[in-house]
Amino acid sequence: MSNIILEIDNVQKSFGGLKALSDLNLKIEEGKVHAIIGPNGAGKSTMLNVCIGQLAPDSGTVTFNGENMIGKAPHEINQAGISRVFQTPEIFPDLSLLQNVMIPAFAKHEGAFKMNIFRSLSNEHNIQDEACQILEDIGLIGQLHSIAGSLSRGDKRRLELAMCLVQHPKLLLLDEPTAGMARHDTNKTIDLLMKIKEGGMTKIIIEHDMHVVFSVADHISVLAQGTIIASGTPDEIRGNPKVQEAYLGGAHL
Amino acid sequence: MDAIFLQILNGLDKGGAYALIALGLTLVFGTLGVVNFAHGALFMLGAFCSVSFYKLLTISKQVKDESITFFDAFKEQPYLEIWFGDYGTAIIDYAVPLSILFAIPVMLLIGLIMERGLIRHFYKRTHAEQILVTFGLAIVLQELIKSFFGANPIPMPPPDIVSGSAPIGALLGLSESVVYPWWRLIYLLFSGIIIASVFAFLNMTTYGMVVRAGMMDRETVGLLGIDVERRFTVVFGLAAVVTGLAGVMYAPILPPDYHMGMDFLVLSFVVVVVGGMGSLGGAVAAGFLLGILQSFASMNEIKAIFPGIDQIIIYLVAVVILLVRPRGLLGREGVMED
Amino acid sequence: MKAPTIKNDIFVMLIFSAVILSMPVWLEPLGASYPDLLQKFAIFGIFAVGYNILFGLTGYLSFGHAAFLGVGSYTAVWSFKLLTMNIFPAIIFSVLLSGLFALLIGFITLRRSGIYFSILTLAFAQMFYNLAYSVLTPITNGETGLQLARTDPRVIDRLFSEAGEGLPSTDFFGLAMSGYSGFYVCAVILIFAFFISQRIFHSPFGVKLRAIKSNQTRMKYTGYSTRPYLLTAFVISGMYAGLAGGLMAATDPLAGAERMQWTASGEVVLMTILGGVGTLIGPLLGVGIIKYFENIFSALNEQGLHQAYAFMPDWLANIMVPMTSPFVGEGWHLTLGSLFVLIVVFLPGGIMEGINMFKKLFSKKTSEPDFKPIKKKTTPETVK
Amino acid sequence: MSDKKNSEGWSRRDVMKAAGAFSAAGAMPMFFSRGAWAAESFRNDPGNSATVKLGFNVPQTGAYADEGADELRAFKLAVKHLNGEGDGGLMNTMKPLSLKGNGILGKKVTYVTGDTQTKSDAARASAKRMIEKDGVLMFSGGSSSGVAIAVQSLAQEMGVIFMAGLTHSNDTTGKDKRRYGFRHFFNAKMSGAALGPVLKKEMGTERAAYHLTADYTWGWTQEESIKETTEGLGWKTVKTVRTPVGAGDFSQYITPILNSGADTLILNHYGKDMINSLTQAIQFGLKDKNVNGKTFEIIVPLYSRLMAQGAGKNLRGILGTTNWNWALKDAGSQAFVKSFGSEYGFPPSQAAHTCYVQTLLYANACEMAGTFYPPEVIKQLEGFKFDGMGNGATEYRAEDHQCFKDVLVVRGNENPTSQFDLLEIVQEVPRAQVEYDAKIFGGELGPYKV
Repeated sequence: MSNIILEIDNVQKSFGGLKALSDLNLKIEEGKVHAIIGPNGAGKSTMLNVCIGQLAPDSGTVTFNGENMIGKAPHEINQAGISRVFQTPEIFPDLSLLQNVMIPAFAKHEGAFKMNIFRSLSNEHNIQDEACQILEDIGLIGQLHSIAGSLSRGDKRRLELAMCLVQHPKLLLLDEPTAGMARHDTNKTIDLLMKIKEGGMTKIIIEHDMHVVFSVADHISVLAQGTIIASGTPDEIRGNPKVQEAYLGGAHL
Repeated sequence: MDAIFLQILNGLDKGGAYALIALGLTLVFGTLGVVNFAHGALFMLGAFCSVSFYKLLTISKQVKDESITFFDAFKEQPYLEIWFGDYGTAIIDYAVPLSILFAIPVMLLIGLIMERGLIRHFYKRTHAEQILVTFGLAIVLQELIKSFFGANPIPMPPPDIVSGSAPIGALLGLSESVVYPWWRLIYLLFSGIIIASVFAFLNMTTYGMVVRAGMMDRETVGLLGIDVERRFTVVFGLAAVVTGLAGVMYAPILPPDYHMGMDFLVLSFVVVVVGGMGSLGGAVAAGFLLGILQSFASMNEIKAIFPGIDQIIIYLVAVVILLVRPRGLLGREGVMED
Repeated sequence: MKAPTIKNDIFVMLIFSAVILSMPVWLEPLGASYPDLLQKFAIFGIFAVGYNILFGLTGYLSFGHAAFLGVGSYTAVWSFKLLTMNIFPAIIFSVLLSGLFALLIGFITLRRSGIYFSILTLAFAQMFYNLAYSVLTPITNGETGLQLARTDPRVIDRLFSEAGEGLPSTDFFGLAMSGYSGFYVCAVILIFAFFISQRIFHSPFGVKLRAIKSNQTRMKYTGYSTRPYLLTAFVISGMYAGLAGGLMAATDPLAGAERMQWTASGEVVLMTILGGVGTLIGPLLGVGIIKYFENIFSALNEQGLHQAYAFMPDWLANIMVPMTSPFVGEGWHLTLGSLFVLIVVFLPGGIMEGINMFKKLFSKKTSEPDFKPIKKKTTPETVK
Repeated sequence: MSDKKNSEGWSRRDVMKAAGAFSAAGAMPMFFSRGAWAAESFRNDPGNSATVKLGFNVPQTGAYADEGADELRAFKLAVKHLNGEGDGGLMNTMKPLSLKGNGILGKKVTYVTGDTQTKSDAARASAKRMIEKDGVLMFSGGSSSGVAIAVQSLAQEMGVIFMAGLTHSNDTTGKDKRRYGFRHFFNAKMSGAALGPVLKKEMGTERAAYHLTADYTWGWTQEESIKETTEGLGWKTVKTVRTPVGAGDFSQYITPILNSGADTLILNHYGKDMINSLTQAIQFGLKDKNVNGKTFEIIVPLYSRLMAQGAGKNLRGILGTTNWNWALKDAGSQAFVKSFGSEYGFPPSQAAHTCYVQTLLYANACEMAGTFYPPEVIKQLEGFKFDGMGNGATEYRAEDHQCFKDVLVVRGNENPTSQFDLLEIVQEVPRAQVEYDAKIFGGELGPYKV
């Protein structure tokens, strides 16, 4: 068994009286694509929020690369190597695509704060090249200087993905990367995800679209009512009766 | 003891005024998301409703003072007095309370015109642009008032019967020297009634509930097929009326002048923000809190310990509250935070 | 949105310097070419350029920057009183002290965002103002304002010469700070201040500030600690305000409390928005318009209007004078207010937006960078 | 605008000069550019020009805008009279008179206006425009002491005479006096001295006074001066309380008075503050109170028309002082009221009066000196004795540039006969009674030549 890069241990989180996560335990292997599936309200996004420091859990630990992430600020967690694509695209709508991608690249190279007031942006050739490379990979190079806010929803999601990829994170969290996309765009995204898969980056992907899940995932965990009810390879999950019950029962009751 | 009792009354009275002014502002903030720098101007316009009404009532027959030759000096007698005798005098005497009836339609109209004509085109614009346009509007309004009424404050006497002080000390078994102006007591009662009616309107009528739902989540209410826009126009009108009435009733305490809106503008923003953006209850609570603290900070005993505290207390309290409670007393997350 | 190249920046700087330094010439026909107003243009220009680094780039709307201006002024006057009439140490102290105040206030106020931040800054500035006006009179001389006195110690000056009979005047190593030479000192400092602002706008730091404005949440999850960025911008703009305040005292050695009032903070906000938030040149245009109205329009009276309409036939002038006189002289506020409304209604984004629209109409070069020297129209007069 | 060509050449030359100076600055660090004009050349010398320009710097926006407007009316009237138009106003009654009704020294008088906004910075900016751009020889006006002191020191720096408008603080001709600044208006010290005997007569010698004082320099000097007077009468001072300027609602400062044992309230407030505090104090029933067996009294040491109009009926029966009132019956006052009244249709305020008189006094001094050269004009004004200007025999004291003249003690009129009949004159306190030693306030005038 290879290295465990992220370990979620006994995490609890409730909102008021509502338990969002209860005794959540999850281990993510390095270099794998790990899909999390589960019915609506199962706590998938809450789990990601805990991982990136957006929410503090009531109890439990999240260990990334041997380091406890609980209590760290979001930017520290990102600097440790976790990037996230959000469910609704979080980009810089007022900046150009190039700038959108350069900013995370700067974060990677310069850390959380640097007062480089007198350097000219147009002299940052390395960062620019890096950003252009990613934009090319992702197919947005033609709109390099457009304002990000003017992109279509699908393109915004791809841009956000590019912003994460340019940081070469150790762990990439993808929250429904294809939700709301047309079939054509979904396929493009799958291709892209397959392409990054070859890079050896660890990924956690939350997805409803089973087509996507089974195309890209190495390992699937099923989350229901705030806890993992099944975990295994795609084939194991496909045949698991508990999963079918949770999905069919949970979704239709 | 007496001193403290009086300061509490002062605080409540101030608080009533602050709360009334802030109520309109927070309504506009919460529902429309507009940073309205013309809000102070509405207060001022309200006060000038009473001035105009008073001037209308006292259109006078002018008898020239013959002893003055270089210019025309008049002894004036209002036609109302000439025509109706004592009844006329009585009507003039009650000009301020009567002008409420005059101010309600006028302020409503002003509010509707402002919203329809200008403000609503700015819902989707940046706060910066809202500030510029409403500030410009405020200047224009006050300059118009100045060109009609001059820059001097204009005295607005309360009705004779309540122009003095109420001997509340004697009534409550405190010292005889504890007295409080009738008009200020009326103002306190009045602000209580207005605040209660606004809350009743928002909580008990379906119309109000829709507005409140709109404050919470505008998009969803819009999706329900309710014409949110039109309701919000009404909200703006309501805010204008509430603020205007605050101005009408304040006129006997503070003789109105064209600049009084600007003087209250900063204060009303502080009250609203300390109360928490978009929270009506917060605005009322903050109004009373700041009023009372300001009164106490002005006491000689306190000033002896902290010189100048009465000059900064409002701001100091605002800083402390905002640092302890990120969104003011009762504010909700995400309102006007970007 | 192509990033402007270095070459482009240098070109802009050259044009900008030429336009600023030639102001006494091309403002002459507008009746605004006298030392005091020219100095005010330059000084408020510095203030607005600095303010724009905070508001334009990060979107944090401070309603308290006049406080730093006031701190700068008081510091400078105290330097004149205690040390020397040379403005050099005065300006240095102004910038440093206002920077220090900005650091303290920024550290506290930047814990909040949006309107909560605005009100916090407003509250601090109002406290400064109220205290300076009354309780702090020993330091600020209250309502009257801090003034020079013949009997001030001025220890450094005393090393070189005896006290004169009258009040001494400020200088920059011998160059008088009054009159046109004072303007040129301010203008050179403005050019330098503008240069720094341009560097910031086009630096990685600047683009990160803009990213904070655009989406602070994303910035945090992208690995940035946003608070230090905001604080840096806040302190820089506070130092600009202090510089402007120091220069104000240098050209006119009197520091009054009312320059710290919220209306003074509001003025720079209006200047910035009027010209165009987040554009390099916009705030300077806003300064020009507001100061022009305050100083020139407010001084027009019927007598002046008649002269201004001298080119018209008499009957027309006789109609125009009564029609326009409510808008000048004591009516200048009315005109300014209407102007705010008109500009923001028709030119969202301020005057810069209007100029950009104008440019698009008349030129097909759409690939030009955003930040253009917009005073270009005046260049024919300014080039020797 | 008329001498456009001229002014353009002027500025170009200056530009070159300044630019040259700038490039030379690095090489000559000890170069001094001061003392540029010698005895015969001075700033804004009209030379051979057929006109001279005066600057009228008044509040046109803000709380004192109406007062400023009235000042401006008076200035325009003064210019008219100086140029020999109209009925001549006070030029008919002023003694000694050197003016000839042909402008000043034969040059026609023109004027420029500006807005002080009642802010020191704005007032100085406006004055600088008048001096630097319009080339005025003298400027005047204003409605507050802070502004007067701020522009007065500017006058000294620039070497242009400032004839102060309405300013009542002792500091204007006390610790902040300037060689180039002159005040015709009276001050807090004189108010106190004038009120003394009247207070003694009307209210006796055993009273307990409570002061509410606007928390800035003017308020403090007035509180000090009035306290000195009342304590001299044997009154007790119960408490002096500072109130923030522009407080609006003063209730929290008024309620402590009710129980304080004081029987007299002294309001050291001006303008809106005074209107509000007085209106509110009366609503708290202070005037109807009976303390220590005496009727409670309120005193407003400085009155102005602005305040009388704003306070309305609340003013009735309340004592105070003013510099001048249109109801005065002397020939000078009558002449001024006549020309002002027939020009504008209503009587002039004291602010208008002082501004008008100041303009005439400056013009007269120029005629006497035979030159516009400021040091000579100043010397003519210093110690100048005149009469017929509405306040009886008056002297511009040389030591502090303060005018000494009779002071009016007035009372809010109980039964006005017209809309202008707001104040009734209780007593014209003779000049001898309000005079004081110039040394008590310190300060120094500074040099004639700058």
